[in-house]
Amino acid sequence: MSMEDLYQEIILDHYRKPHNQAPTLEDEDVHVHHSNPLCGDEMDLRIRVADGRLDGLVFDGEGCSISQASASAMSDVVIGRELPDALDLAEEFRRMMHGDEPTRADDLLDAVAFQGVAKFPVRVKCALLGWMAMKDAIESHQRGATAHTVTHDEE
Amino acid sequence: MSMEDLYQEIILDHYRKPHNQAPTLEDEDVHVHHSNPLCGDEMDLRIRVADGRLDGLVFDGEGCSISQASASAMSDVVIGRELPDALDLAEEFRRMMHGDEPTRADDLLDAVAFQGVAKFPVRVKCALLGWMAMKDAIESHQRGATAHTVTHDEE
Amino acid sequence: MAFDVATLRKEFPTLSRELEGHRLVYLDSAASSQTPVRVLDAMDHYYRWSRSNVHRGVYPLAEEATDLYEGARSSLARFVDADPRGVVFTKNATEACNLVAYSWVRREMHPGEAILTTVMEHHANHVPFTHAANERGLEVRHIPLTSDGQLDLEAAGELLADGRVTFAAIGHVSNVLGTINDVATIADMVRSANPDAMVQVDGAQAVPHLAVSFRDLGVDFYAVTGHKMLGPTGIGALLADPDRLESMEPFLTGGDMIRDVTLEGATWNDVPQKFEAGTPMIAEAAGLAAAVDVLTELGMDAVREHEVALTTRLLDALDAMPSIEVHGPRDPQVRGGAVSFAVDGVHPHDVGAMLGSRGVCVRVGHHCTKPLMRSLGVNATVRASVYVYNDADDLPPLIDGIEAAQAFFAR
Amino acid sequence: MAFDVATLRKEFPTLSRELEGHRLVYLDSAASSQTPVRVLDAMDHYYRWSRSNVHRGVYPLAEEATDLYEGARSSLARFVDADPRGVVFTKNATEACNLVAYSWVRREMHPGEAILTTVMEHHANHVPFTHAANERGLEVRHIPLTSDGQLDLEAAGELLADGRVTFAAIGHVSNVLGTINDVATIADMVRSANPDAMVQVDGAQAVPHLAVSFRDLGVDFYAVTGHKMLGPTGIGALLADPDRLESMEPFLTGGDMIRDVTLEGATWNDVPQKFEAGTPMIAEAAGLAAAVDVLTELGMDAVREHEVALTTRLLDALDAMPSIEVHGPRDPQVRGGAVSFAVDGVHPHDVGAMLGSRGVCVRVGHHCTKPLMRSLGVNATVRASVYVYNDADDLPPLIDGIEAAQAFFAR
Ligand SMILES: Cc1ncc(COP(=O)(O)O)c(C=O)c1O
Ligand SMILES: Cc1ncc(COP(=O)(O)O)c(C=O)c1O
Repeated sequence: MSMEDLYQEIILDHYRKPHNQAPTLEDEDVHVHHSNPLCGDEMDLRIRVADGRLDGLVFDGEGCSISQASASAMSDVVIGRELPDALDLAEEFRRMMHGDEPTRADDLLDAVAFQGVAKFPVRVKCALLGWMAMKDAIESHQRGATAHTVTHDEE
Repeated sequence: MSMEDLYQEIILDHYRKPHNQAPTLEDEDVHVHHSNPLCGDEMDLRIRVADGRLDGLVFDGEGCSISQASASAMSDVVIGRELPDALDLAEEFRRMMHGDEPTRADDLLDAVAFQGVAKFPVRVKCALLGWMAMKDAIESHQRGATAHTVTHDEE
Repeated sequence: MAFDVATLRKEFPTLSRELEGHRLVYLDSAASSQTPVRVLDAMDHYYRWSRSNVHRGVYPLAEEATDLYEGARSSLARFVDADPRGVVFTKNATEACNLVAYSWVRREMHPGEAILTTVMEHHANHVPFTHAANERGLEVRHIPLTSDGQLDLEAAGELLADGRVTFAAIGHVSNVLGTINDVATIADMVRSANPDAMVQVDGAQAVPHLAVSFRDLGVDFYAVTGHKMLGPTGIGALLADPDRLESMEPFLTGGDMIRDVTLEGATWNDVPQKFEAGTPMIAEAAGLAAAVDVLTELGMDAVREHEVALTTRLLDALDAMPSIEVHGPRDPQVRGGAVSFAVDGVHPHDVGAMLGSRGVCVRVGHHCTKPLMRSLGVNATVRASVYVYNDADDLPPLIDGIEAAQAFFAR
Repeated sequence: MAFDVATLRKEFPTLSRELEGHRLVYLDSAASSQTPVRVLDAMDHYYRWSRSNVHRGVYPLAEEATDLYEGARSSLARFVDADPRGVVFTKNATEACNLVAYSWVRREMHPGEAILTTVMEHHANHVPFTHAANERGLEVRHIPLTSDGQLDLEAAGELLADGRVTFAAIGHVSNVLGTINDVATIADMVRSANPDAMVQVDGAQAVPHLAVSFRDLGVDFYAVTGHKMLGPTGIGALLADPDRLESMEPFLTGGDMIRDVTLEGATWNDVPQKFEAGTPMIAEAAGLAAAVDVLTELGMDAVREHEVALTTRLLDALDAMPSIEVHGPRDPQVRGGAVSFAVDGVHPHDVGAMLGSRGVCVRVGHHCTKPLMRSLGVNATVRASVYVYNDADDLPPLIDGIEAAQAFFAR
């Protein structure tokens, strides 16, 4: 387990200068709070939906570099996408974390850099946290909810 | 564990021709039934007391050669003895089964032959069965009972 | 198909030992099997190379230990055709049965309901449930035996008729009679009488000797033990449907089985971890996986074939002796390799001691089946049991020893 | 008095391994200790020479196995100054705590009574009792911490004042803060407030590191685990007064723990067997006895002295670093060798990964003490823990690794 395998430069860039990290989002439609008690990661994630697309997304939270960087990379991937497409990419990322080759590698942008995390089972949950929060926010929106809190260790 | 260590000729003699084995005792004062569910040994033992002495004792039961032979040897030791003396010898035998040198070896008669059984922990309970039944019969008599049933694996 | 026993025996160090100046003949595998060197090596490798605790470790040693442990779960799951998420590691089969008694029977059954079991159960598959039944006010019903030591299924039908049986605890293979019970059929009967009924099977004597498919059996819980299947001591498993486990309250609680803990209470981890509290049997899991590999390599069909052949010889040899009564089915096809018998006029303890003095290891006693002993009308039996490393050479010392006991103790 | 660490290290094969091109530095003994070759040899000897089941066997192999197993019980009893009849072998400390939760708390406590515990407990000594308390309608009270990570005994006195506390569960040594709790004094306080109250102590982190006398502590139950005291995985123990055990209902039921079984119910075996259902951890017991021998040979006073010296150096080194906050007592005399800390600005996971990549094994996370994490106001900590085989050479790689993490993750 070398530091380079896990912490690719792209990941560190996102960690040092996260994109779309903010405590509030104007006109937010849904706010979810996810926590993983096993590692102690916590994340607030807010989305705004317009015309069936993710018009805005911000996250804020506490967690290791992997979870923060992954949420940052995720935000770049999904902002502007149609909701089902964002969900599809969340599933794509989840499969990648289980060792599958991504089929939409291009669309995953910087998130592809997390492929190596699959080799570190304890860190997979960190990388997934932001993605699962985003998925939950969209699904909450789809069923008309505006907030949701999830405590998980599932994926 | 050679057969000779365990089954001394004296023991086999008692097993083949047990002394004082009988289903009934005339004018019995106490009848106890002891069983050891762990090995399945069962024993009925009856005593008759006169002038503070064990005037008569018979046993009957089902069990391995060690338990039967030990009861037979025990009967020779205690019949005719004063009750406290018989109890003392029971304790002496119990200690011998735990590896102690007997201090009243002469009084134990053939029962000394069971000294080697101490080396076979699973068989110690067999050798003790008759002695413990006798002890219980005396103690029952001392508290005025005429019958007692004990299921044991204790010693 | 068949394997070479002489070659295989080399992997079992204890078997090459001398006992009392005799070749050691081990005929007590139904109590605990021998352990091949490959299993010892697997445990040793963990201790010497990857020694650390599992789960949550971020350093390579801990990841290796976790992979070993979770890999062992997958191996066992494959071996018994179960979902790995439905494999809960326990310390032995007995703990697996208790898990069911605490997390199912005590919690989900109510006065008026009945438990169906059999008179041939090992105490592990009997006492946890009668203990729970006594506390919960449940009735317990026992399937009796036919004269040849099989379960009386007609009687079972009657015991099920009123539909009040909501839980059944049945042994797959008897450790005394050798009887292989048709648990799939019994499970069907139980569910026909009450579709909500649960079926728990004690597979301690089955998994080492038969190809077992948990999925095909169609039962709810299945208890496994490692030390009888070439594995180490200290590990067993409960097999169950993961969704079923998910719906149940945990049994042992503490570290590793929680999702979150507050001062007031806790939420539970996913299955199967939810049922595995505390530091698990890591080395033992690695050893069990190696045992599964050995058995898989031999092939469970070949294992069974070997045992049927040897049991046939054993039964024939005993039948040819005077004053020997074999308990349990006579047909080797419907039974395993545990053979219990009585030697007329010689107490089992004395037979066992004579055999032991000649290097022959058999078990004597009630074999943790007191109700069965009562039903057979005996206090104890002598039991010889064969496994993969036994061969025809192991039988003459047994037979000779029994004859010697008969002569020695003749009155 | 002192022992030579360099010589001792040779007995621990994993320690001579390279990890990621670096010397392996094992600082995670609070999670699980390394296992010396002597312990592996003891288990191997059982498997290769005396492999058979214990109790009731009449052949020499089985007697040897029984002697090993019961001899291990006596060894452990001597080591912790307890009555062997009051030593119940379990699979780990967690099972020991659950035994108490099921056979005592759930059976003997009644609504209106309260349990006293602490915010620093490991989940093993917390969840079994809060789970039982929630089911039985019992109140749970928590002794808070002083600012230097000790139990606030004044607050404890207040929690005891109404006399309703009838059970206390206290850790002997914290696996996170290192704090050594004065359990004898707390036990006295508990009993002064209510003479009938029972005291349960979690000794998982104490027995490996301190000379423990169960008799002198004067508590009722004491949980021990093998894998943290140089022993194998898969074994632990509950210590208790034999008469107390005698008076309790059994927990796990099945084979070996019964006196007699009928179709209707069962009577229980003598203690401690009454609490040991099923085939026990035979090899593991042999291994644990060997571990006890190693520790006895080193001398527990010397072990403690060694750890105090090393912990002093570790605390000094951490204190000398910028942006490091150590949790728990600063005085090495009142604490063990588990040292938790926060690295400002770097998440524990990232610290752990950096250390792991340099061959330094530490634990990061909540250490199965979620309530303590909340009380400290953190999500996780980095924990380095030392044991007999660590020496001063193990500290620079730790310190360097932390510095590297600080540099690497500086934003
Ligand atoms: C303080 C403390 N108590 C209890 C335990 C539980 O021990 P085990 O996992 O062996 O059951 C541990 C270790 O994990 C511990 O550190
Ligand atoms: C049929 C049967 N069930 C259950 C058990 C209990 O297994 P364990 O002692 O490994 O818990 C045994 C073995 O002793 C057995 O033979």
